[in-house]
Amino acid sequence: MTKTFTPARPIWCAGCGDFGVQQALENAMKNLGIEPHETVVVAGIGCSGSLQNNVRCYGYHALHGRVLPTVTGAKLANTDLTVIGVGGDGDGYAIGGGHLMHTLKRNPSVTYIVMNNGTYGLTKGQASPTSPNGYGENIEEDLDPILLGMSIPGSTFLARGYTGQPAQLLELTTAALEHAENGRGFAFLEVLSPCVTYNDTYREWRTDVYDVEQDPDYDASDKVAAFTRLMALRDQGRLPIGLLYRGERPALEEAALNHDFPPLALQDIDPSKLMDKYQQALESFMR
Amino acid sequence: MTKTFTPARPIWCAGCGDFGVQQALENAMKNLGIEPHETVVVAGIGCSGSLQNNVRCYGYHALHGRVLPTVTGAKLANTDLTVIGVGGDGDGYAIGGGHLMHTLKRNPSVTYIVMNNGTYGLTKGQASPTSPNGYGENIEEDLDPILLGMSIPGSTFLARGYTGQPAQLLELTTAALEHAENGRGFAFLEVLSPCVTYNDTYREWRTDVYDVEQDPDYDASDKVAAFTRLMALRDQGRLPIGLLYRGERPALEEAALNHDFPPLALQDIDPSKLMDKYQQALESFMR
Amino acid sequence: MSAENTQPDLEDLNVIVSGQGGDGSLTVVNLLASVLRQNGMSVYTERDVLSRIKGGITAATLRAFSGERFTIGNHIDLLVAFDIDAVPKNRRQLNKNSIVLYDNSGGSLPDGILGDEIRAFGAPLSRQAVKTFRRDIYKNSISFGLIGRILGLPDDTMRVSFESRFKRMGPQIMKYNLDALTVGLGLADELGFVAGKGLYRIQEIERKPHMLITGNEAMAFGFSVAGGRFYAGYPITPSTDVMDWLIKWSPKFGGVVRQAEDELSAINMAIGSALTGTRTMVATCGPGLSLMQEGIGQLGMGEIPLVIVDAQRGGPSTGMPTKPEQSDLNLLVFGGHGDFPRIVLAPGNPEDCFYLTVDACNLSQRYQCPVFIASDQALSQNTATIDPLDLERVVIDQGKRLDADDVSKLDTYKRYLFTEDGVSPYTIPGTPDGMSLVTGNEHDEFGLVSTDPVNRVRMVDKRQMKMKTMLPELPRAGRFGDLESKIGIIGIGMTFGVILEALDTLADRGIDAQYFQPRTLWPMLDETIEFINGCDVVYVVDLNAEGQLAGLFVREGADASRIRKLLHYDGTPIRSDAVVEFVVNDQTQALGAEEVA
Amino acid sequence: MSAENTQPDLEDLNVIVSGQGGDGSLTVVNLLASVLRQNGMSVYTERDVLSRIKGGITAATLRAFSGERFTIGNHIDLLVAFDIDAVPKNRRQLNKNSIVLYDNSGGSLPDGILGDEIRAFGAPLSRQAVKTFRRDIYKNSISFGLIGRILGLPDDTMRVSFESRFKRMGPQIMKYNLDALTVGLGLADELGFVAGKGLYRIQEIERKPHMLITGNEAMAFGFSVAGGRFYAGYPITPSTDVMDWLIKWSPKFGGVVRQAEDELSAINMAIGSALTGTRTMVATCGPGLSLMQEGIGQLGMGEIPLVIVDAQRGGPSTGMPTKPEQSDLNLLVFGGHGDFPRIVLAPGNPEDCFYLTVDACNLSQRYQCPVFIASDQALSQNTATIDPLDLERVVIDQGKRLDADDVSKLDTYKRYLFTEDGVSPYTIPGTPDGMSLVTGNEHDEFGLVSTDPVNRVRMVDKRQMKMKTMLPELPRAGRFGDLESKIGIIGIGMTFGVILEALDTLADRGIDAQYFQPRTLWPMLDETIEFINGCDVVYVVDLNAEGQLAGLFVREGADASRIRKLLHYDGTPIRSDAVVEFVVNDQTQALGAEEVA
Ligand SMILES: Cc1ncc(C[n+]2csc(CCOP(=O)(O)OP(=O)(O)O)c2C)c(N)n1
Ligand SMILES: Cc1ncc(C[n+]2csc(CCOP(=O)(O)OP(=O)(O)O)c2C)c(N)n1
Ligand code: SF4
Ligand code: SF4
Ligand SMILES: [Mg+2]
Ligand SMILES: [Mg+2]
Repeated sequence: MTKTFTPARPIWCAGCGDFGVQQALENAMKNLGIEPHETVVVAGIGCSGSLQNNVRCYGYHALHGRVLPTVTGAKLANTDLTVIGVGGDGDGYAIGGGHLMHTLKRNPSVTYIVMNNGTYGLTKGQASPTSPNGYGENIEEDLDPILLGMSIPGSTFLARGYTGQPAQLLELTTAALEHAENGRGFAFLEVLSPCVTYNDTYREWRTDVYDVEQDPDYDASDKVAAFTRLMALRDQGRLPIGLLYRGERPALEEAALNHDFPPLALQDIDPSKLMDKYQQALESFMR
Repeated sequence: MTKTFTPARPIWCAGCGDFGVQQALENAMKNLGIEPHETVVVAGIGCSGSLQNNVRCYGYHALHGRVLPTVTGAKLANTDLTVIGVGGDGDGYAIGGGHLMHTLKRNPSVTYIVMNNGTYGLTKGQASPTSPNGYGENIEEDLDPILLGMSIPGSTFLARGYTGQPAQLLELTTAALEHAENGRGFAFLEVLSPCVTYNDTYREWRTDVYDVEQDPDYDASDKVAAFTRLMALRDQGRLPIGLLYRGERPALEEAALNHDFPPLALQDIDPSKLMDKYQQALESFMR
Repeated sequence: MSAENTQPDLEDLNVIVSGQGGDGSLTVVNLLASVLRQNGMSVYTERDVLSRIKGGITAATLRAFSGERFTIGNHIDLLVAFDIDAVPKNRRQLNKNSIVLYDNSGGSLPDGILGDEIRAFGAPLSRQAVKTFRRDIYKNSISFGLIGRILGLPDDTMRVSFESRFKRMGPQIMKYNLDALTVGLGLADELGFVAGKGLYRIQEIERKPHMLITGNEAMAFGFSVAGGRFYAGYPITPSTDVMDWLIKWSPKFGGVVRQAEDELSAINMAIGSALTGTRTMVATCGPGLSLMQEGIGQLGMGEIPLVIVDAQRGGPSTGMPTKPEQSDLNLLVFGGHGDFPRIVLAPGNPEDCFYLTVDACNLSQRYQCPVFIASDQALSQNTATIDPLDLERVVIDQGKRLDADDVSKLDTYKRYLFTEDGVSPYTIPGTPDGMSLVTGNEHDEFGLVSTDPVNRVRMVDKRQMKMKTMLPELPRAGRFGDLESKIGIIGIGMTFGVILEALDTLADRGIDAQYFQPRTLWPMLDETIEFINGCDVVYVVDLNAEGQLAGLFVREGADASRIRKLLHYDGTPIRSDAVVEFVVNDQTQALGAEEVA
Repeated sequence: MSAENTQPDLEDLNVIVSGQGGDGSLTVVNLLASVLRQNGMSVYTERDVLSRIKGGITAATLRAFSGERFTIGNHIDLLVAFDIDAVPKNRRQLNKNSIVLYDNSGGSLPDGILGDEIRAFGAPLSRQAVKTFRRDIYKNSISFGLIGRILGLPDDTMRVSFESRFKRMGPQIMKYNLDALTVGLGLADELGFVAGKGLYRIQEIERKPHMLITGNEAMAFGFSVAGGRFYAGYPITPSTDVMDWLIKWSPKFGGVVRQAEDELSAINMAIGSALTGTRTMVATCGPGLSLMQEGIGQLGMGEIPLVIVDAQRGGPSTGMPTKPEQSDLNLLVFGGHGDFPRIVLAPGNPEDCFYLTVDACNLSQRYQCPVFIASDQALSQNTATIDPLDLERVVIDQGKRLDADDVSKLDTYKRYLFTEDGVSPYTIPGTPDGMSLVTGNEHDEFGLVSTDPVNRVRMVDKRQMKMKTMLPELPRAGRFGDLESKIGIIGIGMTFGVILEALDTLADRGIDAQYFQPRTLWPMLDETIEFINGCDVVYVVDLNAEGQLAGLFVREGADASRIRKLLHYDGTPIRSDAVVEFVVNDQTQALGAEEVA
């Protein structure tokens, strides 16, 4: 077997939640039999944005905040690939916030895992969009990206996990990957992944999380009901986890591509293959 | 009186909704007695982004999509000013989408009026984030920025008007300006403003709009109830107009500024004025 | 030529149609272009619009000629004005032989607007349109009757071309337009423009097959034939036509076009696609290019291939969205923070646009770096007649791509392998055992983050080395005129056609110059510096205020004392007379100086 | 000096403390710095960290000296290694007089890692810390006992400084740390480092008042004293400290700091603030600068004043976030599409940072354009000792600002009035009858959109004119060394201190050179080109791979044949021996060549 890069040892602080995210991802991939060489992990910039170095598959370290356009492009260009985006809350909700909104709207069949630690870990603890009012210099209310996702028509999979509950996290990660693998669209999984160095929320979150999967009344297929419940939980200071919404909508690649052709990346682009069509285009200029 | 620029004649196509938006804005300003020289209108890029040229006050033509950071900076720098952002749906929801989310979250006391025509007017009719699925090449569901606003903690004023209902539009514009003038935070007013050239929706919208102010059951002070109702109306193909949500949260400038000082722009910055404090800072380096 | 027929053959005709935005000037010009093409002429058209949808004086200009020209001429033979304001606005381009036809529905042309020599004719175009058809827009077809008669087009030819043009729009519209043409012919009669007595003798020449195409279309087409399959864009004038053409055609070739939410998204979608090995392109202009700077640096560091079209417009900032300029050159060459390799190509006409885009696709994958195509509003949007493109010339070269077989033969696969030529072999995702890490951080050969100083230097050198090894393969300059002359002219993009015409005029006026058209701007080729330093004087036609093109040359070793900068940045397309005048003045001064010495 | 005391006075000491990220190397260095400062020494500290929070070998280096130096020395006197890996990593900087102190808790230093001459001592720092205090981090304070003894610090001095340092942290922590110090002194006894028998004779010199400050802090402070009141930023190494300092201090001056959601937002918030007349600044580095390009062009076109700090780091793209480089120069000078005026200043030490930031604030409002401050990671983050800044020197000049009174005296107020110097008077919103339109589109004098070619040329020329009229006011170069010498050296930013030290060494080695420190990079000043063309040879210390600084000079008229580029881009801070070696080699070769000829 040809030797390629040896996955790196994680560079996270001992106790960082991101270890758990990586583990869940690797296990979910294994369980689903997703081939490493058919997988691309696209990571943002941040502590979280080093996960791709640690996993055996194709990896790409994107620009800060640009995970989502990148995975969208990669998926459209080669629908045979399993495309997974990972990154931090700063990466995904601050600088990348606009892309999140538009990717939810577009619904490409990719998985996106945000390691939400409510801080900018790598740049040493500034407030992120999910930092609570009062964290450091922060004077803004914390954003709930799942609520945001509920407000975007087109969103099809919204979930939240917690690294303190690894079994559920594995399930959610698996479900997210499956959603995307099955061409059902964009699987957005936020993981509460504490930063022990700058925002050690393990204790808080342990008591704050609220597992909707334990709640028989929670209906993850009804956006309005889910939104209502999530808002109520928020008011109670609870952090809902579990599969929070799943819906149906044609995936982007379904609607966008010409399915008479193989995936773009795999087409034989020798001009002779399509010479008649090129000729037709040429003639359109001759009229 | 010193002569300054003569407001331009609008360059919009005859029948463009933006005429109505301008009129409402000018009248609202007049009604509220807002002084032109204490007002800055910051406009985006697009057909809508020429409004500032037509109004007598300070005007700034921002970069495409950057109206909201600009007005935030202007307001923080001089809280004495009335700061009004205007722009299009492409400007505000596509390239500017991330800023919208964060400005709602921040809640600066500025007014933001989006002339939503469901298209990119100035660049000749491409789909915008609010274009319906099927408009031109569009294969995405249309975004509802008001719903988005509901999902953002910190939002305090969400309204939608329609140029086909000018009386209400004037009221809503007035209410938005008042919200900001009274330091209650960010007043977001989306106006359905048809583009007669590329997306002539006058007829459609006339029947689709649903005035919540006529609905005694509509509670604009309850986010969850409002969200629920708006989602239901959306399913019915209706376009809710009126004051859709109003809430309370400290405005950004309240929380961010040191109120022992006058507005930043009006401070006397001669170093002698604060020499003791500068000296103190200097000494902090001498320890 | 018989005595009674003093009409010359039509050899070079310049017509401008101007009015309020929305008046349909472009329609008239397009119609005229298609008629004249039927008659075997080459045509070149230009539009002058405003960054607004309706209103303001806009214009469309057509040049028809029997040879090959890629520019509008220095003066206008016929000005058609749908709005009286269009007359003074275009006066500068008229000369004593010019004819003005204007819509006098709103009144006659005030005295003194035109010199006495210029013949001006008023006709109630709009009034007739509204009266007869209840729609102002029919003034276009009405005007056409007058225009045809003035030029000498047989009435039948006009009718036939109307029929073929409006066929697709249904019988009703066809009828109205033919009727409008008849109204126009009637007005022509009234004004004494009799059939067969026009300005020119228009003969049916045999029509050679040719294409009428813009630079934007040619780039989009070239990209497609070169196997380009993913295009991400965000609308911006004057680049949007690239997207428009691809939206229409790319799916037929199996490709896809995505309109992103902004340029940051566009270039990062493009990066995602490029990572899969798919040939990918974006097109934009200044504001978008500025927003893409971070992505461009990422291409450099990550060694990711991408073709980036910049259809330059008046800057800085939002500037003048519809006006031609070449003031992004510095940004193209020096943009992005840090040092990284890049290629900047500069086509001069649509044919060049096509083939250079093909080259760009190949170079981007061979050298795994961003390849820019520096166009400008005029080159991108003006239509020109070119010989049919030779699709057989298109050869695909994806560089050092490894497939599964290749990989299986390796002991170790390293995405950023140190090699002598600086180019590392690459796999695409999906290739078994070809896993790699691609990153914008400094990295080791495997793509793992590294700040080791020794590795750092080797990696930087490896990337910079590509700029050297690519040199022999980069597109060479076009050379025109008297190749022995010590008087050189340099210009790129839209100035190509302008300088070629200037060469002819200069030759007529006794100055034999040569034109060097650099087709690779960066890395700077030796041939360019050698050309400059081998001339006595080189006129650099620089469509910007700062002399950006000349600045590049000097930085790279050109002798500044030989360079004269012709800076043009008023937002109008430069014409050949500006070049001629500049050269002649300078040469005369030089002569003068010599005589004194 | 008595016979029994062979200890030299402490004149120049370089100590590196290195370990795993999180080991607290910086704490030890800071403590040492404060002790040595108490003893009247000047200090300079540098940190070498990785772009990760914990782990990997990082280091902090301290230089203490009796004179003035703005760089770390060429070799290290004492290496303190908390991790054995830190020893080989720093070996290159050791020489035969160096001492190594390492933590042997995990085992002894393998043989052969160091040359025989170098004295290495192991002590169980971590083991002792965990044993005694149950927390590894106390190894810092333990090590300090050893370090102090090695250097010759009296035990009492150490204790006193511990007391003052830990006072604020409560009695418990103070006690633990003092105990740890005692443990360290015990270990020192075991190793034979006896009190009073250290390397140096450390005398209490009279302590002159001075500041210990980084470039980032100095820029933030300069901005504040110059009346800067609005700062918008987005965290990015190595610029974040600017924001951190301002978060702490600016509110006390009535100012505000906003952390934006990204750099696009940051620069546009800044624009919003600047439009109100508030003095405004942003700080970032490469990736952020790339993202700000569109905003920067807007400043140019709209004539909006803003100060932009670029703390350059290893590029391109994400590059090497914590490493110094100067490879954004091209982007600073040529970034943004289109032609527009800008100023690029280049400070060389924290004092320079302070005063040039004040200048930047004034220039930005006088000339209504972006003013960049080109810093680099080392200049921005290293701490240096400087004389107390003279706050009285700070003078505010807001340029042609009109208040209500001024406006009322005008017939007409035009925001973009054509003036001879290119600078138009401006009002701020709130001024009655001072209404204006500010725009990124080309515009007429009132700010109304215009594409009129005549207006266009005048507007471009007006803006470009500012680049001329500002010339006399731009900060002039620093000149050092033998001002008659025909051997020149040029460098900016962190190379300031390096070149100054190199000058001394070169002089010692018989080469008298002069150092020209350009403090204005753009527009290029005549003095710079004249300096280069007046020398026989000029060594340009260019911290990038492409020779960006040299390229600028050549473009602007410098004779390329006189320039030798010393390119340094391995991510390490350059040291003076690299400069010395480069110059000496080149001079020797030149001499050799002359001898042959
Ligand atoms: C354009 C740009 N701006 C800023 C940075 C600096 N930066 C690196 S990581 C980061 C934020 C990290 O926060 P988050 O995404 O939450 O990741 P975490 O470290 O918490 O996992 C920032 C601002 C950058 N790399 N690029
Ligand atoms: C960075 C950048 N990208 C693209 C453009 C081109 N552009 C101008 S206006 C516009 C969209 C206009 O749409 P919208 O905001 O809805 O305004 P409307 O014209 O419909 O009022 C675009 C894409 C630009 N000016 N700047
Ligand atoms: S700083 Fe926080 S987010 Fe980063 S590795 Fe450490 S614990 Fe994890
Ligand atoms: S194109 Fe549409 S949006 Fe623009 S001015 Fe005309 S009607 Fe209004
Ligand atoms: Mg985070
Ligand atoms: Mg719109």
